[in-house]
Amino acid sequence: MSETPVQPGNGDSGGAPTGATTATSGDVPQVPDASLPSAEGAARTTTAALQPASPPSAGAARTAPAASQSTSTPASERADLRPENIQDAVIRLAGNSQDGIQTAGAFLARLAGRSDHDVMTYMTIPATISGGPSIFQVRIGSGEVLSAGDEADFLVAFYQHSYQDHIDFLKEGGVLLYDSDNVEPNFDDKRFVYVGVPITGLTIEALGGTAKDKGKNIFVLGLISKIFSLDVDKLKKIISEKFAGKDQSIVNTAMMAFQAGYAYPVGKVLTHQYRFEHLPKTTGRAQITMDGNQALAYGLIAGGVRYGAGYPITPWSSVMEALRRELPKYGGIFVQAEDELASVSLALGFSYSGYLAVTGSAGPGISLKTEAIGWASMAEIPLIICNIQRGGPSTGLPTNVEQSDLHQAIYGGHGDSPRVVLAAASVEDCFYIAIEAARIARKYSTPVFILSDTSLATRIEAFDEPDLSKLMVDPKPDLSPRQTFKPYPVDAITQHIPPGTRILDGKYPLLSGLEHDEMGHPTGSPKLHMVMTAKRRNKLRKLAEEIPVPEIYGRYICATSIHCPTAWKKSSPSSNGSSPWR
Amino acid sequence: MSETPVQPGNGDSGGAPTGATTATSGDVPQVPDASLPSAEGAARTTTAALQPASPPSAGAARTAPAASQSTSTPASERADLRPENIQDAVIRLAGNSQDGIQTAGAFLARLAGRSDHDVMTYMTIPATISGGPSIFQVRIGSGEVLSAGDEADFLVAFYQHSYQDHIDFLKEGGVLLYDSDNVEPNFDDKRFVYVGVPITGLTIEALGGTAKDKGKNIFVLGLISKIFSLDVDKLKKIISEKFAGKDQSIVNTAMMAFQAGYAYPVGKVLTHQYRFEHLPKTTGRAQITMDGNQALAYGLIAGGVRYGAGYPITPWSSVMEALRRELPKYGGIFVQAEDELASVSLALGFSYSGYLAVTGSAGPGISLKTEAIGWASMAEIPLIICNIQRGGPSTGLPTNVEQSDLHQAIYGGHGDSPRVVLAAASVEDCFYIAIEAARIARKYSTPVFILSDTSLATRIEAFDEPDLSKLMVDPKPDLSPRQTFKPYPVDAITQHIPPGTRILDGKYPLLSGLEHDEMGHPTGSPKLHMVMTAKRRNKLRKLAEEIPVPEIYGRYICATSIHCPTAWKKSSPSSNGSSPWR
Amino acid sequence: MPETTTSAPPAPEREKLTKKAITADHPTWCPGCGDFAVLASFYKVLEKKQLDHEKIVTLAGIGCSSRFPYFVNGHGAHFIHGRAVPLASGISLARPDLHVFLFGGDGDGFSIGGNHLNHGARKNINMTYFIMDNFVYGLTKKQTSPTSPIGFKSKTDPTGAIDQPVNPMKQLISAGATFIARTHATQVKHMMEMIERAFDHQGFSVIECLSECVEFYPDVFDPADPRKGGSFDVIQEKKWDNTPEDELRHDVTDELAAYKLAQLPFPGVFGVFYQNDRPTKNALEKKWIESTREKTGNASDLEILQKTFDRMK
Amino acid sequence: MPETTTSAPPAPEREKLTKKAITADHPTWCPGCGDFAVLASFYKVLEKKQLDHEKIVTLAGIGCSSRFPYFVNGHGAHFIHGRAVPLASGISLARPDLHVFLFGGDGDGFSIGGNHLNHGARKNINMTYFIMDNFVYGLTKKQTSPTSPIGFKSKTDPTGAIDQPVNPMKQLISAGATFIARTHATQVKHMMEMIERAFDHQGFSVIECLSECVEFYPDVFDPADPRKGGSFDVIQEKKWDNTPEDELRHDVTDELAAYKLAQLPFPGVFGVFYQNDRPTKNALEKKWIESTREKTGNASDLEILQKTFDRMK
Ligand SMILES: Cc1ncc(C[n+]2csc(CCOP(=O)(O)OP(=O)(O)O)c2C)c(N)n1
Ligand SMILES: Cc1ncc(C[n+]2csc(CCOP(=O)(O)OP(=O)(O)O)c2C)c(N)n1
Ligand code: SF4
Ligand code: SF4
Ligand SMILES: [Mg+2]
Ligand SMILES: [Mg+2]
Repeated sequence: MSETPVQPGNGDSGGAPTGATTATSGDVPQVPDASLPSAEGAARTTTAALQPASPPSAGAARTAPAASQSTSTPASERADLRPENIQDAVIRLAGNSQDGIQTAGAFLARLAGRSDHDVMTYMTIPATISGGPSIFQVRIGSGEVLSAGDEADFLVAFYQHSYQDHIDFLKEGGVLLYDSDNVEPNFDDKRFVYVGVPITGLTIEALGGTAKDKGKNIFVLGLISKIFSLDVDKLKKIISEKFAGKDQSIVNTAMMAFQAGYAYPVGKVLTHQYRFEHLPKTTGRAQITMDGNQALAYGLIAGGVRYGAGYPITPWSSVMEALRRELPKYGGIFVQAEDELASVSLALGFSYSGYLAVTGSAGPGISLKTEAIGWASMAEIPLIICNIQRGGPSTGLPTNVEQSDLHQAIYGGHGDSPRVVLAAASVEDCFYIAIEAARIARKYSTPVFILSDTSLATRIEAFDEPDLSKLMVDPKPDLSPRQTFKPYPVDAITQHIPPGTRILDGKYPLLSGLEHDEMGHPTGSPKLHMVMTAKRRNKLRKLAEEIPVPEIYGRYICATSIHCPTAWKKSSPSSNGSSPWR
Repeated sequence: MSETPVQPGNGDSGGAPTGATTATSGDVPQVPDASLPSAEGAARTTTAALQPASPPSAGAARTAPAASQSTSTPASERADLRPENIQDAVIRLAGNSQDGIQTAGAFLARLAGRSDHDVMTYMTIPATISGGPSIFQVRIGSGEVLSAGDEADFLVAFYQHSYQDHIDFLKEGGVLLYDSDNVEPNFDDKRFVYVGVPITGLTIEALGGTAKDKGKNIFVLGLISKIFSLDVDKLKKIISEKFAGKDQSIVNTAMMAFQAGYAYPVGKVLTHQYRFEHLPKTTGRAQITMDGNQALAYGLIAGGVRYGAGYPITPWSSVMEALRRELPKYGGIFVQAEDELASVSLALGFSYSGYLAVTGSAGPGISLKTEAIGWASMAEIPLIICNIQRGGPSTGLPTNVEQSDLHQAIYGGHGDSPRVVLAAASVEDCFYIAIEAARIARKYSTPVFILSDTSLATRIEAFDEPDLSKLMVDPKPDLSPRQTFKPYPVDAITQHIPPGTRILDGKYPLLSGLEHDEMGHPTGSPKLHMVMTAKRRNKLRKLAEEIPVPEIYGRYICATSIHCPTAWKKSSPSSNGSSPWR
Repeated sequence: MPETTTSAPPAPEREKLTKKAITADHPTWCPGCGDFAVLASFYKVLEKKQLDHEKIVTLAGIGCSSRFPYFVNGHGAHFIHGRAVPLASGISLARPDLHVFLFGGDGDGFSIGGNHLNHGARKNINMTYFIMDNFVYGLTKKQTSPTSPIGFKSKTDPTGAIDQPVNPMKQLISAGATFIARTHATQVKHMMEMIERAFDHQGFSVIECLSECVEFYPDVFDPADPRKGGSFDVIQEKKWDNTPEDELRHDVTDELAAYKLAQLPFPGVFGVFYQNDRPTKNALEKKWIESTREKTGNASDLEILQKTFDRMK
Repeated sequence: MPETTTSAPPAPEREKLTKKAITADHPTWCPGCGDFAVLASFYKVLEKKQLDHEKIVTLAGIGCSSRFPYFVNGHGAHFIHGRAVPLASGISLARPDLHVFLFGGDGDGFSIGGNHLNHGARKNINMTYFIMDNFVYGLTKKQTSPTSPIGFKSKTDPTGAIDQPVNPMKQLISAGATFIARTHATQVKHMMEMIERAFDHQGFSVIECLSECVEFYPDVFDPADPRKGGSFDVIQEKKWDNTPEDELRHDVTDELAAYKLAQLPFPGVFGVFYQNDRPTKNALEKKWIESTREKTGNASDLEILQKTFDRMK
């Protein structure tokens, strides 16, 4: 990432999650969905546009193609074909989810990552069960990218509905690239540059009839590579890597589609070509490119989490799927349980056994975990709970983004049940916050919530490769014998020791959800209850002394202040690529 | 109840629940348990003591009996035996729960109720599984009784442990009545009046050897009747009513024990006798005497609730047991479900079918109901949820009182899930608040929480008999046909109509936990989500306009202010015996 | 039961219940999804039975299959994941005048909802429950389900499922469901027959319907699909005709015989495994209410509560 | 599995595991409660087995019976109501070196915890689970439990229970538990035998122990209590000795035969109903881990994650 300082105000934009908005639970929520027109004016965050040097109206001034035969329209006012340097572009691919627009967009994002550019993506998940209209938006920048952008500089429309639903999100002067086999734009609207390409036909032509229109995404990628002067070799390498292990014919087909798109004489209809400015990176570290849920899963692994349990739910599922796939490599286990009640209990079993564990869900499942999380507070067991938030309440809007579960995270338990609540601010932060959550959970023997959301879960960003050799945490439990042991010492922070640990004085600890004495045995004494309640609370006070004051993005408007003992930590994207937590 | 105005400050006392203290969730809780010594000074609430006319030290001045043979000590300074008029007395029975001290205490309470006195009881539930030390305390007053009292005027100690654990709760100058067969008091402590009676021996003597020491409770009742000049005929009637339907020999035995106690020449060791002043009641209504959970159950019935479902948990169980027993009389059903998740779902099924239903639990079970309650918010189904709070978090202190679930009641759900939260202030209020909860749930088609707690659940009070003919609500659902129907009109408060209702235009409503349009069909539209979120919130704003400002008892110290849209209603005991809700 | 009818104002004459009248939104299921066949069969049975439109109640948990109520124009509710059995139980117990139909998937029914299924079954609460079993989590896009066979590659078992799956028939038989049948989405006639018989049964009636998820577990049911050349063995029920053939036929009231059928390997057999006339909880609660009401002398609500309060004076 | 041992500093020699060493608080159960016998038998089995003290883990949900861990001096946890099976599953899966013992009541196991019981059973997670069945909710003072017989008068069924109870043996057999036995608190020798056999079994082992609640359901087990003149029919297991008597004996690997035994009316028979050697989830997950680790060439954690990140550049 560049050294550009954080720009205040940008945190308010569409796709970017902000802690502040979540605090208005009960109020009409902010609906940070790009399909909602954002308020005019100040909130717009896409500052650098496609034409940094030319006046903003330069694109708009170009005449639109005369008629429906747009592909053959001669580029009468052909300008210089030398690429213009740009610093930032928002490219929106609008089609159906089965067209592979996510795949194409992910290739662009990875290329940006490998090219030292900053990148942020945004996607929608169709509400229908499979397939259906969706978008994938990629913003690439030579400076720091803090939002995926509310408006696009460059819109690719595969269908008439894509055109209709998204043309209003194209900036004045922006370029509409459309499949002229499917889309008829309204050329009377003089705000945009129209570039029609018979994408469907040309893809079939290139790949042969059997492919139907599969491959359109890669054809478009070829087109975009030409228009934005992308590094074709790097991109081809990324494509082949993706299909590595698959049938060679798949790679070949993809290359053919790409080549066809790249070779298309787009210069005939679009007078400009662009090139992202190269600002050499100063950190000297390569970038890695992934989405928020991946970053979270790998962060947990780096933080020493080897066990977990969950139950599928959008948008949490991809975290658990990644962990189920990855953990066996590290000797661990992730269990898909019969429900959320079982999964949090399994995770507590793992943690009790000495391996700090993770469970997670979205709102409905987190609600089901409430009782057991209270046990973690009372029995003082470390545990990480991920809530990848979605639209609520109840089943709500399962595929839309919302941040309305903060109050529940803090106040959801019955009784005085302190817990730590962290919220991730960026994809990179998902990685580091997971490590931090693991550290806090262990050090304070406490449940720790990580809040993320649909948008962060699914969006791709590039960030400086973490220095794993410094970060990796050893998960091995310490089973060395103890002379004597109190699970709940009144005068110290509880440290969990796992079964298998010999206690030489022969007095073994019991962990309990009943109010208990220092050995874990039940008490009904109000005096002891006060002491133990204070003990559980005070460790979060200790934590509060240790953590830095949160950085604030944008205007901080908050209806509720967060009370101790619940520590609320709004993590921030690091501006120099290093973990803010070290 | 008398017309005495509410005394500010008394709401802070031991056993009395106050809404204000619950709001400090997260802080070291107030532990309103009488077995914790309360702070010296201002907080003490027992104002009128046993000796209204004599100086406070009068009792203490009397010399303690000389030796262990206390029963035969001649009452050397024998005073006038004409009963003194008193206005208020706190009588604590300290024994084991299997001794029937609850039964004896309940008789005293009912007698007070029938004698136009005010009464409030307090009991502890032993932590052991069955039996074990416990107390039952009865405060009887000629004026308004607002707490069960932190200190006793009159302590009955059945065992040495009862004496040791409770002597510090006896007021200076107070009377210790002890079983001289089991207790050896420390006569060096000159603060108290010592009255030793060989309770165990005399009871066995009166009832014959087979009875062992069963009957001590009734023997003591006889003693107390004499000392406090109680209405023996009324009391005997209450005892016989209790055992009505049982074997006649049981009544006979009880009467023998009572008679033996009453006939004991207590005047030889206690120079004073007392009599509660009679302040004639002005309301002209008889008093009924019951505990908070009974009042809640009957309030629900009066409010038209005929269906419900629950799962046992202390201290909620007695509400469900009462409803399971009573509802069939009214043609209704209460289901004991397999768990709390099922019970809230069953209750929602009942409500959906047209019969506003109730579910309830204590903290652990309420946590499990969280998800389904969110559905009630989203699908806009009326529902009553009772949380009879106990010590938390987790399994916590199952038999102790605490009020630490307020935050959960308000903020517990994921997403913006508005609900109404009411809290009862007295036993009488448990009755009226249930009716009010039912009214609000129906009118606003919303889930309504009723918060109570262990202390309120188990304590007995006498209150003016409600005018049932005015209060009873007809539960019949309205199934009359509609021309057309929208379950979720944007411009009006949702009114639930049950299945079985013909919709003449043929378009039937669907209730949904997904965000939905006016007909209940799913939407992913952020715009509609905003509209519907506002709609769900606004009905609570309407409610807020309708309800009176809460009366405040004591100093109101509150760390968190309660935000709209969650209506928090601290109900107050009525000072004129009529429902504050009418 | 409190009376469920109020004196209703006169309403227009009823028209015939047509498929059109009970059809709502166009299903959002993927083209080819087995659930379409279930919906079509359900429409047909409703048409055949000519039930009162307003007394049809469709309910569901969460899942692709659980979207069912949106596609039926009638009173209905789309509840939360796994808890639809108790929701339906409440409606069934309070409103004997209604026809309670419940729909859901294998995950909704046997994973998160497994306990409610068992307790609904033992209590024998009157309802018709249709489980569309596709051996996969459809709505959440291909995770292992409780009925996924060992070896199934899903997002949560990338190298193949390892846990022994639930046997739906065994679970239902042992839990005490009183009507238990199995059918297949490609066998619309058989399915309709099962729905009708389940509907006619008084008690907790469950139909497991193998219903292909074309998106995430295509072709799983081949062996059982005659259209695709597989077999579809139908249970031959006893006719009690004293013929030697009848000896070999299945007695649907024989629990042990039903359990034995449930032991057959995939694809197993189709038809009614078990049926029995144990009293429903609906009937038992009603009986209790009636005897209790009798004891009160059928007093009014006000009289009963007043009497109770009089005792508490 | 990650290595569970760290290089421990030298510790003193072990002493013999005595009853005294494993005894903790004096039980708060009511005098005469059947659960005392279970505790006594458990102590004896531990003493006999001479397990390493620190590797004994006792776990429980909530209930009178679930207070068990407080009375055993060893590592342990007292969890929430009904969820102890998944808690125990986590411990069992992560720590094959430990002995996982789980205790609870009929309500904890068959009511609120019924689903976890079933899924623990089908996944065959290695643990020994003791269900103290007293046909009542003890701790909450006499409500109907899922095993209360019809007619039992409780606080929630003042005129007698009406719902058909759960049949624990049927539920366990159909769910796929691999060791299923039934015993009685008055038969300490038989109980010890069952505990030992359950402990020796690899997999999900459940013992239902009829254990009288003297406080809220006294004398319920009379017919099965020889001390009180009742019968205690023990299952005769096959000896595979080719004798004609053996034909009549029970084959514990025969699921259908076990189910048939489960159909016997109260008090039924006692002993091992079913046992089978299906692979445990513990073993299956371990196998997957081993083959995966092999593919990575047994690389270090750091190497594996670094490689993954390299692919994401
Ligand atoms: C409490 C909760 N947990 C998880 C989910 C996510 N979820 C939705 S449907 C589903 C399972 C779908 O599988 P199935 O029941 O078999 O239905 P199908 O889609 O296959 O028809 C899950 C896990 C949820 N909505 N709520
Ligand atoms: C979530 C939750 N619901 C309810 C309870 C209350 N509760 C405690 S123990 C118990 C049942 C006890 O019965 P059982 O499991 O048979 O054990 P027993 O006491 O008979 O040994 C119940 C309902 C609880 N602690 N937590
Ligand atoms: S995902 Fe599968 S189950 Fe769901 S609608 Fe599509 S085909 Fe049907
Ligand atoms: S209540 Fe019953 S189960 Fe509980 S300890 Fe007492 S006798 Fe045992
Ligand atoms: Mg499915
Ligand atoms: Mg029990």
